[in-house]
Amino acid sequence: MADAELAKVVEALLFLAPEAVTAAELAEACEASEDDVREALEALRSRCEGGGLVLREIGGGFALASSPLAEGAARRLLAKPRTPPLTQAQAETLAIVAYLQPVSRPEIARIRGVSSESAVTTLGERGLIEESGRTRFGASTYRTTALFEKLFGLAGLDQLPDPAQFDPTPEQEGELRERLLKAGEQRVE
Amino acid sequence: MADAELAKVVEALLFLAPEAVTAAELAEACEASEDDVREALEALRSRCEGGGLVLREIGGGFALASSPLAEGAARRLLAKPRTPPLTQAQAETLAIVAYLQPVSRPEIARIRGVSSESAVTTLGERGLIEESGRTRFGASTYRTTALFEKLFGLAGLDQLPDPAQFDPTPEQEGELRERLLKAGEQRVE
Amino acid sequence: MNVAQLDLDLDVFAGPFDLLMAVVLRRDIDLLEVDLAEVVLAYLDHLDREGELDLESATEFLVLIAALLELKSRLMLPDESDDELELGQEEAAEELLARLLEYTRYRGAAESLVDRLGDAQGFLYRSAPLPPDLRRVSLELASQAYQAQSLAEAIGDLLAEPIAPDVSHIRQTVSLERRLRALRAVLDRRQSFDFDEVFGDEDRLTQAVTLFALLEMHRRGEATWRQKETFGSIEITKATPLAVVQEAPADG
Repeated sequence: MADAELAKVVEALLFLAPEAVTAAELAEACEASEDDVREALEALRSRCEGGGLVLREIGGGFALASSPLAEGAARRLLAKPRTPPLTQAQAETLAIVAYLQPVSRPEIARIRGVSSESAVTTLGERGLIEESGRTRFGASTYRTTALFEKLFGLAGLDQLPDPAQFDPTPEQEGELRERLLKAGEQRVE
Repeated sequence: MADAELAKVVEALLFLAPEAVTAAELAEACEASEDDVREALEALRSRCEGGGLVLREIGGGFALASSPLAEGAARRLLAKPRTPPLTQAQAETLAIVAYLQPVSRPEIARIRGVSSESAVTTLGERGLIEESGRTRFGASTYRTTALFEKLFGLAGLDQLPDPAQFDPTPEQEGELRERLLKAGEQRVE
Repeated sequence: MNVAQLDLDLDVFAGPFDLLMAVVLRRDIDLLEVDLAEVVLAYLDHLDREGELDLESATEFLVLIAALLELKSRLMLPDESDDELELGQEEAAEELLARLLEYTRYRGAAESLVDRLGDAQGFLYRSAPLPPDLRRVSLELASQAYQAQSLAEAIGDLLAEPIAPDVSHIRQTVSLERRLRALRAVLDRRQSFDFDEVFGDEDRLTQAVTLFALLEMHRRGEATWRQKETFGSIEITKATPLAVVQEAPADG
């Protein structure tokens, strides 16, 4: 591998690696000698001076990190909750958790008529729901978070709007949970 | 913020951000105008040319990626094989969802002439498609995800080629018709 | 010509349209020479091996192969069909053509997507946890981004019970198994009975399937039946285990 190309590959590898990588590991991945890799690392170090990344040596390995001068902007960008529009699966899952909490994954799946793993995971990652315990069968149960209330402009869970106004079958009797489960089972059939 | 510094901060932010970031989000985080951010992105793009990273436009936002020339070394280092290729059933189903979204399973089955349950399930599990709503008969409709745009390197769905270009030529269509009607024609002879 | 000679690599076909396209478009193949039954069997075997055989896909496939069978049968039959049939034939071919063309479009789009994925796989994205000081989402920075109303709407959607699909166009089916049970139930109560007396009020399809079930019972030695004259009444008698009367059913 030519020197210039090796420097590019080393930059790419350190960009991708979630943790520090040793020169030996880099050499093996690049099928190059460790000396060549060390040279490439030096070239990368000087290249970094013109940009927003810094090359760090951590515990015998190398890692790229963001430059300290981006700290404020990074906090503004990343510490702010991400609020992309909810998908239908996410909106339905979140509504089930909000109205029925605590509620387990199997129950959510029964009501929606499809497995809802990825919606539950995404809502958890976005900080809208969290685990609240386990059912006696060992399934995790979920509840909404303080962030959820803030993002939906709710002063408390008792402020959730009454679903009655959107109820297509108001004549039916029964608890919300039971009615949801019943409709869900019909969807599967 | 000086232009040179803004370019550095933008590089650092794209390095940190787990997903593509829009110019507007960058502008807000950097407390700069969107025009300045776009200029900084252009500067970053040319800076990348000398290195191992590439600035890509994904699903309306911007993201840094490693250069294809580092792919082999990166997969060795991260022990991350290429994602398994799509089967033809999956590719056809994905194409139908990509072009006709939102689209339901029965519609996919009608076009493919075969039930496509397992392809839909697999594409969902791989995060390429997701539910987007329901038809009035309760069937889920599907659309493509942000991950689809990322994995397929699309800046947006409008980047998909015009599907009419895949239609058979009038000659091919004529031949197809002729062969289908061959029985009738033979009788005329 | 059998499937092996046809040299169809069934593994490469994604669905019946795909297979049909290959069969119909092969220049070197005369439809007359293709053993379509073998194509069907090979395709079903293939689905079975794949572990993906379900009634729905098998039925879809049969419907489509039936279109080819009809074309083929016209090649084989002497030319004495009336014009009306011919028109229907042309319409059927046009409809099949329209579906094949639509399918072709998405098959092409699928190929282009696969190519695109191949090209895009060279680019890898960073997937690393954020530095610890950036990891916590700040509650103070959060402001309302969603409407609470949308939650109640979603619950409303979930409360809706699906509209039962209109099945009036689906032909009623009669199960052979159920007709066998009905016959056995009658024979449990009575040693012999007259067919018309018991089943005369059923619709034609049910009567036909019941007769078919009788043939089956005769084969198994469970019952015998006799019809003294053509179109006359049929008398069914329960076979006794000791003396099974071997008597062929009368023509009728």
